[in-house]
Amino acid sequence: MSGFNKVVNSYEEAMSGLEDGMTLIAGGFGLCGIPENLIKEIKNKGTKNLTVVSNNCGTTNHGLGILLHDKQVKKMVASYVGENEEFERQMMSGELEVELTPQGTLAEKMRAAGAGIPAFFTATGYGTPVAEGKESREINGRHYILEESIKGDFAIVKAWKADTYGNLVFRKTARNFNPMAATAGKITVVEVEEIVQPGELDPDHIHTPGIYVDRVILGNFEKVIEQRTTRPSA
Amino acid sequence: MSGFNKVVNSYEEAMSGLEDGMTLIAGGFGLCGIPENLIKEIKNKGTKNLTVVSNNCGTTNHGLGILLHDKQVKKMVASYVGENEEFERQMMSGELEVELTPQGTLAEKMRAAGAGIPAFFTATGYGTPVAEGKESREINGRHYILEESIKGDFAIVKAWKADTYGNLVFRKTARNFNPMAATAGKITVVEVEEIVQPGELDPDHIHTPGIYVDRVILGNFEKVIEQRTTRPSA
Amino acid sequence: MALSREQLAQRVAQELQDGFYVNLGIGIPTLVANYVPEGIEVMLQSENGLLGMGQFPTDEEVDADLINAGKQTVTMATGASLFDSAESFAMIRGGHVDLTVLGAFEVDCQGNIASYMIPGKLIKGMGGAMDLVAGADNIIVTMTHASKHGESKLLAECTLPLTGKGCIKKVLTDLAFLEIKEGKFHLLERAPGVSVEEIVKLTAGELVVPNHVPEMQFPT
Amino acid sequence: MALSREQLAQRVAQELQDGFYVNLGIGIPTLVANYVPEGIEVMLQSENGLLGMGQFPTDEEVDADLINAGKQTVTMATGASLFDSAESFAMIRGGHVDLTVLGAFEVDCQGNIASYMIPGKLIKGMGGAMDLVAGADNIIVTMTHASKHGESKLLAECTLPLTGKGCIKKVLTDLAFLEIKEGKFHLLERAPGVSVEEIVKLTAGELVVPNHVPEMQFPT
Repeated sequence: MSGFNKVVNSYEEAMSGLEDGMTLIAGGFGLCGIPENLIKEIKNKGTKNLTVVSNNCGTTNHGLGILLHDKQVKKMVASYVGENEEFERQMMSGELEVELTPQGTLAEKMRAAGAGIPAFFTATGYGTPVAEGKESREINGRHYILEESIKGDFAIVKAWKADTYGNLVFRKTARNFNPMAATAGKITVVEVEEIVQPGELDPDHIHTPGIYVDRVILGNFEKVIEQRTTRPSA
Repeated sequence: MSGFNKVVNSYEEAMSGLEDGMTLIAGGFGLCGIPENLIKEIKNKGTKNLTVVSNNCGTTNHGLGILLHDKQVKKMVASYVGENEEFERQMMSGELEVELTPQGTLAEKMRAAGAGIPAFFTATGYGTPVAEGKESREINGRHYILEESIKGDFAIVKAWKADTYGNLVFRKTARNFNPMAATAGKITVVEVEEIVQPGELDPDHIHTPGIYVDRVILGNFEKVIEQRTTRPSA
Repeated sequence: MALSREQLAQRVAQELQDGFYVNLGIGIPTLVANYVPEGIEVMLQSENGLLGMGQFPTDEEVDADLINAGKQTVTMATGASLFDSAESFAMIRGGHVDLTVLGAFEVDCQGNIASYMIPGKLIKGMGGAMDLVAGADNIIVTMTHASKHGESKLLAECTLPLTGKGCIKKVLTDLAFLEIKEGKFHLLERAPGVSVEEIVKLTAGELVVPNHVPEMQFPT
Repeated sequence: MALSREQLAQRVAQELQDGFYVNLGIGIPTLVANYVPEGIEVMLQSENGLLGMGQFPTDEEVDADLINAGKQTVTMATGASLFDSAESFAMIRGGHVDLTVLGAFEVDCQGNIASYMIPGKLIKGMGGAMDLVAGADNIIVTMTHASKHGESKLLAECTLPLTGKGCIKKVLTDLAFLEIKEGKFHLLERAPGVSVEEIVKLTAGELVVPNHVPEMQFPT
């Protein structure tokens, strides 16, 4: 078996090594492009005191939201609380520590972690509560704040297809935070809809090279839609 | 004609607005993936005192190297001088100002410019001549230096295919610096091997969205190979 | 008469230019897409990773992998491109989007905007709004001019936590279209049938009123 | 006998492990690819934007759009991926490459390396070398132990402009394999037939020599 074969066959194996108190980075935007079954495995494992970094915390009953029920999450780093009542409730009551982070800053913090950039300046958040406690600086007449990268002990990612070497392809807007999350985990686990052989993905179309990926597992996805909005058929 | 149609039909139009003293960012690695005819047009225009930002300065007779002959370049920002005698000669004699910049830092400076990030920390170059005059800082026990982004008045880019909206697809290692260069120009001009209609490129396979692109021109490429290295046929 | 949601969207749409890349926030801004003027093409940027957002899908077209920033199912327009969130906000932060339209709780005459939380009451989170207001040069804020209780939302200084500082130049309310410059609101247009006096009364921040304030024009 | 270029490559190849992502610099490091041990698979990263570099092309396969960091025409191995330079150096700077092999003019016992210019004489430029030495944890420098005139290149302190500071831990020369730690060179192995005395004589930086220094082993 090749040293590059990343495929694992059980969710237990996929999430092995995740321990209480770790930082978990998760791809997905709302319920779109989330590693559904990796999240369920974390619920089953009952891992506690997690710091979870993800744009949203799912909804009350789906995605990362299911980790809130049993208080598995100590701290949430996210840009958006809306549309998840349990998240909002735990935040308002102080049960859950929340670091609200602008969406673009969050994406860039993950990318920076993967790219060996410990900190970067951005105008986003200057003069707002996000800037509190952070260095600010004027550069060429504009104001910026210094944001630090954010690395995870684990990253959980959802891709459309992977080859056994862990090269990934995403589909439509299910890509979102997943490529950055994949680079930011000390251990990166990817759940996919299809696993193909090396050479089957066009090298020019690979979104995430396998070098960032440690484990790949084939999953079945429910793909819950939050806001099903349609127009009449013609 | 759509407001998004970026196609121009002459090199004169493609490079119109380029003036003496401007900063020009160019894609390409060696002679691979270079906008050959945009460079020739700059030679023909005779624009002077340019600051050129590119990984290499071509070779003595090809690519950006042809701008050195008539002393069109005042300053070169590049990572590599080797394999271009005229570049090395002008640098050693002091005729040409050169800012040697590590390759990864150069790529990131271009990306940062396009992404609205004015500066970032990197370990690359710490303790070396590259760090001179730059802020350094210890973060989590490692030493980093602060590098600033680099924006161009013009960016010249070579892509494989474009649609008329300026969505770009690159081919193999001819991609290199081109996607970052495309984001870093106030005006971005792209020379391509093929122009297709909007909708013909798979949205999931587009490397550079048209929002970064101002002008697209269809070119004929010579594609000079610097080091043709082969193995015997079987 | 105060503008309806549709009229707000219609007035914003008049600011569109052919070839504009536009980011429309959740709510009223989203409606702007319905009123793009004849002969003008714009491309809609959805910050979750889509440039060239199309109309809502038919039942048959619904795709869970294709949503907008409001988590609604959408389609792609011809010439669309898909990308990750870092690339999406590179576009936004890097100033490549030509026009951003978003809502707010409050704005003030320093160009500050508050839109993401009301301490003790409501925490939605800023989502992409902080990046959008910091990155765009051309922003239109759409909002109601005052609360139901008649409290102005156009203030001398925002009372709520800020989304962005000194970044707003144009505000369209249900009563007026205003510009912010040199630390003051400047009244540009009033909603049909709304008097200058009413606008003055409901604007808490310093307001400059020219001699003639035209009514907004809507196609009939 | 000093190691040949091929032997240097062979010795480095013994450090490869199954599943390693490896960046090989221009020159001798490139040769390492020819000596990957049986039963081991590695993927070669080429910093101009290719992971999974294959062998040189046949005449028919030559593609001007597919080159390596040395600007040589190459092919892709099965499972290769292509990407831009920012992504390539994200991999490198972010520490995702398992092993980096590159050449040098000088190293010193503080782990400093000089490899990109000789003031007044030669300016090649650093290319990707500064990023590679700053980003990698596991680096092997391959170089000649001394100049033709017998001047050591393993110094107490580099004399040339640095490529990286405090980042080198392993050095393979034509005479010896050494580790750098705690401000000293530590002799691990000697080239076949080369005496410890000769290595000591040609090492200017402080050198720790254990009682027994094994000879390098090469397959016959």
